[in-house]
Amino acid sequence: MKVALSADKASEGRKQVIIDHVKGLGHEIVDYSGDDIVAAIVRVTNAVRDEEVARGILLDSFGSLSYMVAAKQSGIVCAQVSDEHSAKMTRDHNNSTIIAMGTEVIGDTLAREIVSAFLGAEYSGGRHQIRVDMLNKLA
Amino acid sequence: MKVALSADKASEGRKQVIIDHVKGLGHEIVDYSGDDIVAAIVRVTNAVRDEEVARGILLDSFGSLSYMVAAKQSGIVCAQVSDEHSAKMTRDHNNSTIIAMGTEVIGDTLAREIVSAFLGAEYSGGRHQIRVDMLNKLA
Amino acid sequence: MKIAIGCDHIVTDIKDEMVRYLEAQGHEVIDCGTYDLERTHYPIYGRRVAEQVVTNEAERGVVICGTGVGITTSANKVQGVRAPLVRDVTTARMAREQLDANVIGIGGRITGLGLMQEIVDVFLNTPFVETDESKQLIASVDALASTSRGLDGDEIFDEFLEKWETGCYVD
Amino acid sequence: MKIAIGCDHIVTDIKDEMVRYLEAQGHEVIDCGTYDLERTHYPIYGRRVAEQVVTNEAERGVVICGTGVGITTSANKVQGVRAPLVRDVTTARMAREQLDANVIGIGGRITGLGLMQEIVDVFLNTPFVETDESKQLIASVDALASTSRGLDGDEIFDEFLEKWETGCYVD
Repeated sequence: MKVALSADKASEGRKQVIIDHVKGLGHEIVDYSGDDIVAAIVRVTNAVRDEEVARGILLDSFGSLSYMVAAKQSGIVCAQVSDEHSAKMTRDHNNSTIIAMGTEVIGDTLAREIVSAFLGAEYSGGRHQIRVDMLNKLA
Repeated sequence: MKVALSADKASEGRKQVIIDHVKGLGHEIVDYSGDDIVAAIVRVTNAVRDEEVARGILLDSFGSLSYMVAAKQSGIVCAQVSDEHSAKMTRDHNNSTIIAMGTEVIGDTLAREIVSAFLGAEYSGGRHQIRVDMLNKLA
Repeated sequence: MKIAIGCDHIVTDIKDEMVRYLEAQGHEVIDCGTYDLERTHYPIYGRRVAEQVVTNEAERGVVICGTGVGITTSANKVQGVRAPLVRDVTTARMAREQLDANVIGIGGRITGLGLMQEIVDVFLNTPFVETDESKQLIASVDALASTSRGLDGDEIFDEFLEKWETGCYVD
Repeated sequence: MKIAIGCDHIVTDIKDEMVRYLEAQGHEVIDCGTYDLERTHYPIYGRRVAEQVVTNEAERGVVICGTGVGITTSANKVQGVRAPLVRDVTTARMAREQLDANVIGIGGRITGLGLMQEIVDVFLNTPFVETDESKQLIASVDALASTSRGLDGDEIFDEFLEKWETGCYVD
């Protein structure tokens, strides 16, 4: 699948780790990073909503800014995660298409494993869809 | 206070982050690292038991090896931690004098905050001492 | 401090423990539900907490569901909410200092109660550190979700609840 | 798989949930206690789980206390136990692959039940990957705690329990 990425300046090293990992999993990765972090995040959410890419990964020092900005975009479900179980469950239950991670909180291998769990899990739909419909109604 | 440190080769970058942080907190830090990681860990536990240093910090990729080796030393209570609350509580309840952290799991700022919480907390003794006495009886 | 709190049915017991914890510290808690273990939907409670905070009925909000993602995302979709979803104390502290976070999200099946309590303590007690950069970032965030229907009341979800009742959402 | 489990009184309810979870998966569980909420001492239960594992009564062990530090450290003090204390799935997986970990420690007030269950799943299902380096590391670890009194029975703690009864340990 095609994966969009944005990273702030402080996450440059982590960005390379994630690019290599996503490619190693056999996916294509597109880097939307830029000087304006908020604009870069919005480029990722637009690419996901327009189905130019299937998933997005957002990196900044603590993940919170990326998460807030992405979550506020209409039709987007993003997850701020620092563990593998959340990365998997949020695909399954919330149909999240984007994750935000904090470079200063998570180490390299844990970050890779979170990405693997996120890209490898699918949405189970059914009763969970009413909640996603409600999220989309909010914004 | 005086703090002893050991790190495996893969944790060289993190080791510098921790050295700078511990010094920044006004403490002295002594690096016991060496080619043989198990021997380096034992040097730290010996320094703590002999009261040459007050605390120890052990770094390796996931923290588990350092933790197991330290925990098995007679009279030593070590804690494998990846969060700030555990770092504080294990001083308070277990009288832990050494922490082990995984470089591949924890980011730089979280690692610094864990060290601050650990070095800043004190043992509360009392009812908790029976459990520490039991640990010391085991080995 | 006046604190709004919300959860879904997966973690009602954990929310109730948090209410007791906050009240024992002298805080006034507005419990936005859910109140029992009957199956319900996290956006209802995330929106309610968000509304309390952005209308200044409450100073801060705390939201909890299984992973925290669903309820925290629903809160963030309300304009004016700045809600990080955290699993460590440091991220909570930095979100207060740098982003003046007004709601905190935690996963009740991800984070244990002791760590959760310390996260909430730090979230409530850490002051915002105003800088030019932080002010600009917050303005950028607050300008988002301009189409938010977060203050339109519980009724905005009625259409989906009717579909739910008629069995349109089945596993 | 045959699994020994132990906890202290802070997390008995969480241990009981884990026992049900493991049994539902078809595992045989040896519940080493504690069994209620009465104040007790984590080394009693950490030692019991360790004994089950190193005498091959159980194939693996699971230990839980508040932070996990106390009970996991008591298990590690028994020769032959290799017990990481984890808050993420990756550390559990790597401790199986690289160190053939035979007991896992988790903090019940640090880690939520959903993440805890996935950690235990991965701990039980990840095979050891034998290499020259891993064999050598494991031999180094197993050579430690040579003075361990881990197989001397619950009685080794009697002297401290007597002091406890007579009020020698007071806050």
